Amino acid sequence: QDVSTLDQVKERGKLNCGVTTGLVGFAAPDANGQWKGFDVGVCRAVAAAVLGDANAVEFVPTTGKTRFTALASGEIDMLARNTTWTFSRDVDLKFEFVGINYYDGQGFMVSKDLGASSAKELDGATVCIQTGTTTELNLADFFRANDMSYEPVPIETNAEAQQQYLAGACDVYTTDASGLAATRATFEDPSAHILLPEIISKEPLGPLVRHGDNNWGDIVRWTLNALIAAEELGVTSANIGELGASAGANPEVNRLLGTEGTLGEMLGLDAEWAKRAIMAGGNYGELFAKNIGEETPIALARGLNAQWTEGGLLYAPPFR
Amino acid sequence: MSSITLDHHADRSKMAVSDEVAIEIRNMNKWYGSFHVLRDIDLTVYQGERIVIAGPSGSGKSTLIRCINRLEEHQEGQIIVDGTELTSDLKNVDKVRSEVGMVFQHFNLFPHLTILENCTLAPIWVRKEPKKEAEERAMHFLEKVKIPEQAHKYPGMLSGGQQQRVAIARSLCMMPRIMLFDEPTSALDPEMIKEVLETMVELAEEGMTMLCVTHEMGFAKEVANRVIFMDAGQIVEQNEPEEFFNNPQSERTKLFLSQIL
Amino acid sequence: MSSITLDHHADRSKMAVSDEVAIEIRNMNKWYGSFHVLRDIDLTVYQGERIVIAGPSGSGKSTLIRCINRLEEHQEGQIIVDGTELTSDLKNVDKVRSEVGMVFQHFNLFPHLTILENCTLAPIWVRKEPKKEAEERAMHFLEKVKIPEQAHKYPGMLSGGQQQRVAIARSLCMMPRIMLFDEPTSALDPEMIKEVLETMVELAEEGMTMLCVTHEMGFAKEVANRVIFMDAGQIVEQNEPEEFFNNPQSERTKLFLSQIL
Amino acid sequence: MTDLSFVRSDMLPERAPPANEVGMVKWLRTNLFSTWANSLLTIAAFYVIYLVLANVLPWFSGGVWTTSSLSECREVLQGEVGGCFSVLTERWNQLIYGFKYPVDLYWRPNIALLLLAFAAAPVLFFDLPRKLLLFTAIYPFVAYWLIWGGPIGVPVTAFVGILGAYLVFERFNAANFAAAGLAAVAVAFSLWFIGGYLVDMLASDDPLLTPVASRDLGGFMLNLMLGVTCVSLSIPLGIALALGRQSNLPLIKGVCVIFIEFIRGVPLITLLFVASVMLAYFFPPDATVDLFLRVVIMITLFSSAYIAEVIRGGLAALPKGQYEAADSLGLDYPQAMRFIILPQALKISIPGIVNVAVGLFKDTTLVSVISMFDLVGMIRGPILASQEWNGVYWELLGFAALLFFVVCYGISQYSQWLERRLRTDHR
Amino acid sequence: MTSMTDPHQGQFRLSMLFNDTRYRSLTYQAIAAILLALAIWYLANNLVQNLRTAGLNISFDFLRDSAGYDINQRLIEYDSQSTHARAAIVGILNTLLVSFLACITATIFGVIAGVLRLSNNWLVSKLMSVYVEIFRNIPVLIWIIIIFTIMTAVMPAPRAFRGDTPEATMLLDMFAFTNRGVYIPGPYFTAPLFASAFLNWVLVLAVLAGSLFATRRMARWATGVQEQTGVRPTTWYFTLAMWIVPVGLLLMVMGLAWEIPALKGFNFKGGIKIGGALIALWFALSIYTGAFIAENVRAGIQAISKGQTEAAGALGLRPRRTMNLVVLPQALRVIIPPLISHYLNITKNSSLAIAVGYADVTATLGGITLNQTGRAIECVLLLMAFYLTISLLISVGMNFYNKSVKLEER
Ligand SMILES: Nc1ncnc2c1ncn2[C@@H]1O[C@H](COP(=O)(O)OP(=O)(O)OP(=O)(O)O)[C@@H](O)[C@H]1O
Ligand SMILES: Nc1ncnc2c1ncn2[C@@H]1O[C@H](COP(=O)(O)OP(=O)(O)OP(=O)(O)O)[C@@H](O)[C@H]1O
Ligand SMILES: [Mg+2]
Ligand SMILES: [Mg+2]
Repeated sequence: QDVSTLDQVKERGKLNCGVTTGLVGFAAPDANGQWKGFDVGVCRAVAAAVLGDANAVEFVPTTGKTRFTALASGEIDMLARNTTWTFSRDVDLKFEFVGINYYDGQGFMVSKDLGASSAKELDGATVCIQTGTTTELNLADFFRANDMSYEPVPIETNAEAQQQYLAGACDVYTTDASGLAATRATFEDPSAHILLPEIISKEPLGPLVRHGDNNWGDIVRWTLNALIAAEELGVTSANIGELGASAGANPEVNRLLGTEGTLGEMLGLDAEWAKRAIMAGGNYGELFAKNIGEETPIALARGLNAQWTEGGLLYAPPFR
Repeated sequence: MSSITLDHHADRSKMAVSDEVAIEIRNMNKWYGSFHVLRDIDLTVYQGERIVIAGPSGSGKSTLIRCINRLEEHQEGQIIVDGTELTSDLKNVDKVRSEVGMVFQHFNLFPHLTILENCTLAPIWVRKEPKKEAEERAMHFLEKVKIPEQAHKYPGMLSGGQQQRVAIARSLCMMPRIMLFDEPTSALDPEMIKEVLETMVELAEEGMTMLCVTHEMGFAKEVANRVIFMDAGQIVEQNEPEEFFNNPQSERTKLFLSQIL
Repeated sequence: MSSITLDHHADRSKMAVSDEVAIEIRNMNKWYGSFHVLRDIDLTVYQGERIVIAGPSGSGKSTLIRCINRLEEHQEGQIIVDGTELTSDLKNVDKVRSEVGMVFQHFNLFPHLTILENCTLAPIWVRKEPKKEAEERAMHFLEKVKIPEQAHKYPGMLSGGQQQRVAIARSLCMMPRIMLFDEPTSALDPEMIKEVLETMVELAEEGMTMLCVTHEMGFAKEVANRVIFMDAGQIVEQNEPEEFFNNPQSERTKLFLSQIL
Repeated sequence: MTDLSFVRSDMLPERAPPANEVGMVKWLRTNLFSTWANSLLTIAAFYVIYLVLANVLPWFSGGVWTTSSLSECREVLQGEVGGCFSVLTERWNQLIYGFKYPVDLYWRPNIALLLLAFAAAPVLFFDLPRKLLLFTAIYPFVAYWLIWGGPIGVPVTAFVGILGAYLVFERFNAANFAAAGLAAVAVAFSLWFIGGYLVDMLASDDPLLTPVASRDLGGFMLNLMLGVTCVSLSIPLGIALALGRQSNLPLIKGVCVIFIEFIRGVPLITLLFVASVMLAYFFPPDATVDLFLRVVIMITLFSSAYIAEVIRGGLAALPKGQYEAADSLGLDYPQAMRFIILPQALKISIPGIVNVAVGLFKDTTLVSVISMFDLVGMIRGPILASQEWNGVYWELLGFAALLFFVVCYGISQYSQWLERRLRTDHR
Repeated sequence: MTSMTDPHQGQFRLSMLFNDTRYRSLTYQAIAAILLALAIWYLANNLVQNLRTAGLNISFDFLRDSAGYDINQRLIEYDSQSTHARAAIVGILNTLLVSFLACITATIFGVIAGVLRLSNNWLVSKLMSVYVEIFRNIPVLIWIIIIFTIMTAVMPAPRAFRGDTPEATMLLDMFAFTNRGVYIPGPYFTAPLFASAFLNWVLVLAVLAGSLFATRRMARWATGVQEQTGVRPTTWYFTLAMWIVPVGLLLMVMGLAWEIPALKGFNFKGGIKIGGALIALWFALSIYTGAFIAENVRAGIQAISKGQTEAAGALGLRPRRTMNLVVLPQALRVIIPPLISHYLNITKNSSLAIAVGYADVTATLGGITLNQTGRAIECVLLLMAFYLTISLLISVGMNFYNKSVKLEER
């Protein structure tokens, strides 16, 4: 890479961030065309850290098919879309997953009156799949492993898959559990549908960048970590002004917020980068609660996505 | 209007006219929509007669002869061809059509069939003749129109005059007793006109009943035994050619002849 | 072949022939593929000469005059027009073409341009003349061919004879020193032929060097000062018109003249 | 044999036809009930029409236009038959402009559309004064500025560049075509280069028209824009390809033939895949070309191949004499093409080009497959998937069908009219 | 041939590169070649650079990897362990299947509509014009979506067939129309002659081919008789018998039976399933292209001048004979070339299968395989190569046909 991504972004004054074409709670434009959602929050945090403006983001909707090309060709600077971290994507497609912002797994949604209570009862079912993720493969493996048969109905977009499912053209809708929850939330009568308990795969979703520009990778990685660490350290968008005004008691908070040490400088940013990132949409917990948490229609529990201190898997490396 | 002199002079004495009636048209009227195109046509054609129909454009000449083999329907009056009245009964129409041959201005040969196939198509499918017989007769008539050597070519490869002669041979293959010609030469170059007219003269000499719409007054003088002059959908004057040309009666005929000769 | 008598008699005495060479063709050969269409053509045309080229169809007349302004390429020998040799050098070709005007059998007017535009297009774009000047000269030549009043019509609205006269005017507007005519009248009706020939006679009287492929022997007799007879790609005979018509030398010429006159 | 002579003394007047030969009865008899098979067909046809009307009319007349979701709609209808057209009223803006074009800027594309009518008129109706073509020439720049907004310098620079190139070309064309062409290209690029600088320098922070990103375009507007842009860009390219295909230079001819046959051999959608997943690899690493532009490139290439074939037909229809006459007058190739051949060939080709344009306009819906939100994309994506309108199929799809039908039918009627006119034209 | 034309042969001047016809074409081609090479080099260079910075390479090895996904519509054996290459072939076969079916039905629709459009029944001909205009002027994608969406939304789901008072019932207890597709009885043999079902069907086909051969022979015999005697013997009942009896006997011997689809578990089982996506795509392509074909057929028939029919009529040929012997043979020459290009269009438009989830080659190779492997360039190249091959084959066939039917002209 001749010119570093960071310089490009700075010069452009905008961060090009790849998102999905629309998945409520994660990334979707609202009625005013403003992008909202959990993945969007990550984009905004990076933009705030790098450019100082959480709104200096150009959201590029990508499909399962276009996302990797968009990233590889430089059309987007980072991809914050429910993209599963897999070996081949990391190694063969030459991308760098900078962390995990959501621990997901593939699940099944069925209509209540189907009477199924376990995925093991789905032998012979017709399954709507949203293509373009690892979904098809997991599904094939799961049914194969359990010696069951099924009829796959591959569909490009979530919107259409949902439509097919509601019309009864398939018995089951499968995609990442978070997506299922988000989809179910938009139904007229969400309670008529249930998510089956089986989670058939590990789907660590996280933002990714291209191989080759490690500095840029570091910026995105540590912005994400800053959001996670902030929650762990109790830094919220409410108290950050106060905490960031001057060095406080907790040295790690100080280093995070730039009142102590030169972490920002090492990244090639200024001292307040993390502060701005957190202020953009709040820390990880705030983002989660605002976009997909239990208060929202999507109503996802923290589960695996709780801090390690609370039995979850979120574990930000130390800021030092 | 150019007037062609034919090398082969018709010997009018050879051409007999019998008393038998070939076509009888009584009080026939025809409308296109509300346009009265043929008005009170009365016409009796005898076996062996050679009638030339003349008249200004749009006077209904074509329509008249097309009525005779029911390419057009008439609405009032009667048309009786060889004793069969043309009604909407398809049997009768078929019968009449097999008695009456027609030659069009634009030949209307079938371009996808060879000359020979053009000539044998109808005999085989309409008259149910064995192919061999049909072909033999077709060759006979092609010889008569002097193009037997073209039998295996396609119409597109022939000159206009040759095509028209094929069209005549094609009609003859159905052994009609009456032949209708609708301006058979008007789409041709002068030399070709001659070829075709000579073929028609030969036919006339053999005693074929012929109705011919044409502007070739030379032909009319030489071959016809009656000239019918039509105007505005009616027969205005009819007479023997000598009389007709030398001594026209009606004003309209005079005017027409003055323009055309 | 009809022979038209012209009202306007050419006054041959007026037409001087200078000693200057206008076109020189030496030992020229041309093939179409492997078909040898022009064989060893040797021809010198002097300034002011009016040459008529005659010959049976397919003898290479058109090809010959098309070679002279390089609409066709020759393969052997030399063609020198007004001192410029025709080679594959485009400069020379351009030079020759601006010296030589050509009138085609089918006029080839540009149907989307008015008569005036037809006449000014080449002067403006090839000779780089100011539009005004070009138009003035165009009107001058249109008057000469007697149709100035049609200047703003489109070719499609003119009769064939008028169109051919426009074509002549269009060529003249380029002020050529030599005019080539390829059967300029053969696509016309007899009355129109007369119009066009008269225009050509006038041109001849002004001393224009002319090569004309034509079957109008009347024109040849009256205007040409040399008749060239071609057959099978070669010049078989050339002579002054009187001699040529009254006393042809070669057998072929005799045969040809017997057919055409 | 009786005496043959007969002379009519008084001419017969025209008579009215017998009663059953005119009027309603005759019409019905010949057109609907001429044979029993025909009568059966008629009855069947009436039944089909009845079925369609019986289903559509109540659905249409009972339609609801004012609710804000399907469930409200169902409440209003209370089981009666009726369409829920309120989706059209409620989502009107999204259907027409996409969901991201700023609402307060809708007037801009509206004006652009209106101006389009004026710009297209002199091209489509060649009776109109040729002067109007001037407006057609500046229209693209105006339209660009209106739709995308941003500093006015951009379209102005583009225009100045092209204008400069044109002037230079005209100036030197007479001397040498190739040199003039090169000079024109050089002038255009240098003007653009300078202009680019000036624009950057002068650009104020809030330009007269707020800039709108191309990925904010959507809805039917996107279809129209893609259609108009691609057709007008592909005409020059198509001409070049057609001329190339006629060329006697084997290399150029070969390249054109391969290009045309290649493009015509693959479905548009694979070309769109190329645009969306492959083309990015062919641009320089640091230049990112936005999806709209990439799609425009691919659709333009696509339609230019088809237009080239149409124009080739027009060129072939010209008699050889026209080329020869031009040659014999000393016009060189570019001049002959420009003044003699192309004006005629293009005129003959217009109906064909219009047909390609209709096909292309219909094909712009395919961009929904690569996740652009055109009219179909809007319906399939955001609207049908939204909680309020999940399940409103007939109304939405019917609306899309209607919009396309109106436009395409209009254009194809125009092309038929044109064909008739060209046929009777003096030639 | 020695050239005496050019005395300046030796003196080559630079200006001759542009002014001399012999060199000029070379010059221009050289310039074009250079420009072309530059353009290609530029694109290729970008590609190489981009791939290098992305650390990727172009390789088709992925085709040998196992695909890992399932396909519901397949004509050959395939499961998730098969290779990507096989998945692509399944897709290709599906493309060919839907194109083939759509070509047949589109032709039927088109011919019927085209002929009816010329009917002298005013109402019917107007109705057909409406059909043609409506379908021609609305994008095929919209038709595909309309038909598919309506099908899934309006047809009953399989579970509607369940229960004591089901909302939906099977037609004749044999056919089930659901929003997942249509289930029809599937034939099988109770006393097969071969172990493999495939061979049994081959046998049936062989017998049918025999019948075809026999009827051909009989037609030829009838023609012979007609040529001899002029009268064509009536043969249609022999023909019918030849078609029905042998195959009927064979089926009886092998004990043909029908497997009736029945609702088991989530879906109907047994019989033959014609998937909803296939039906929607098939129907949409047929009815859309049918409108274009109708126009062709009409134009083709109208191109045969009225004079031809009149001449045939004047010779005494009945209308049906006129149609068969005079009009159709000529009209077909006009109709078939555009018809074939419509077939090509069907094949190309079938790539829209992706909009309804039908697993054609665009959906497998250009869809899931591309997604899974990220091999965008390779997949798209293969996809284009496939369509190009098809279209080249078709145009070769078309040229062949055009040559063979060209009318001999003077
Ligand atoms: N199918 C038709 N419908 C309506 N009017 C018709 C039709 N055919 C002919 N006519 C009209 O009937 C009149 C007689 O036509 P017809 O062709 O018989 O004239 P004609 O005497 O043969 O003229 P021509 O010498 O030009 O062939 C003309 O006025 C013509 O316009
Ligand atoms: N482009 C061509 N390719 C091959 N052969 C050609 C070509 N043009 C003409 N010929 C052949 O060259 C011969 C001479 O043609 P040319 O047109 O010069 O004859 P012509 O004397 O002008 O005849 P006409 O009086 O019929 O115009 C003819 O046999 C013709 O078939
Ligand atoms: Mg007539
Ligand atoms: Mg000639």
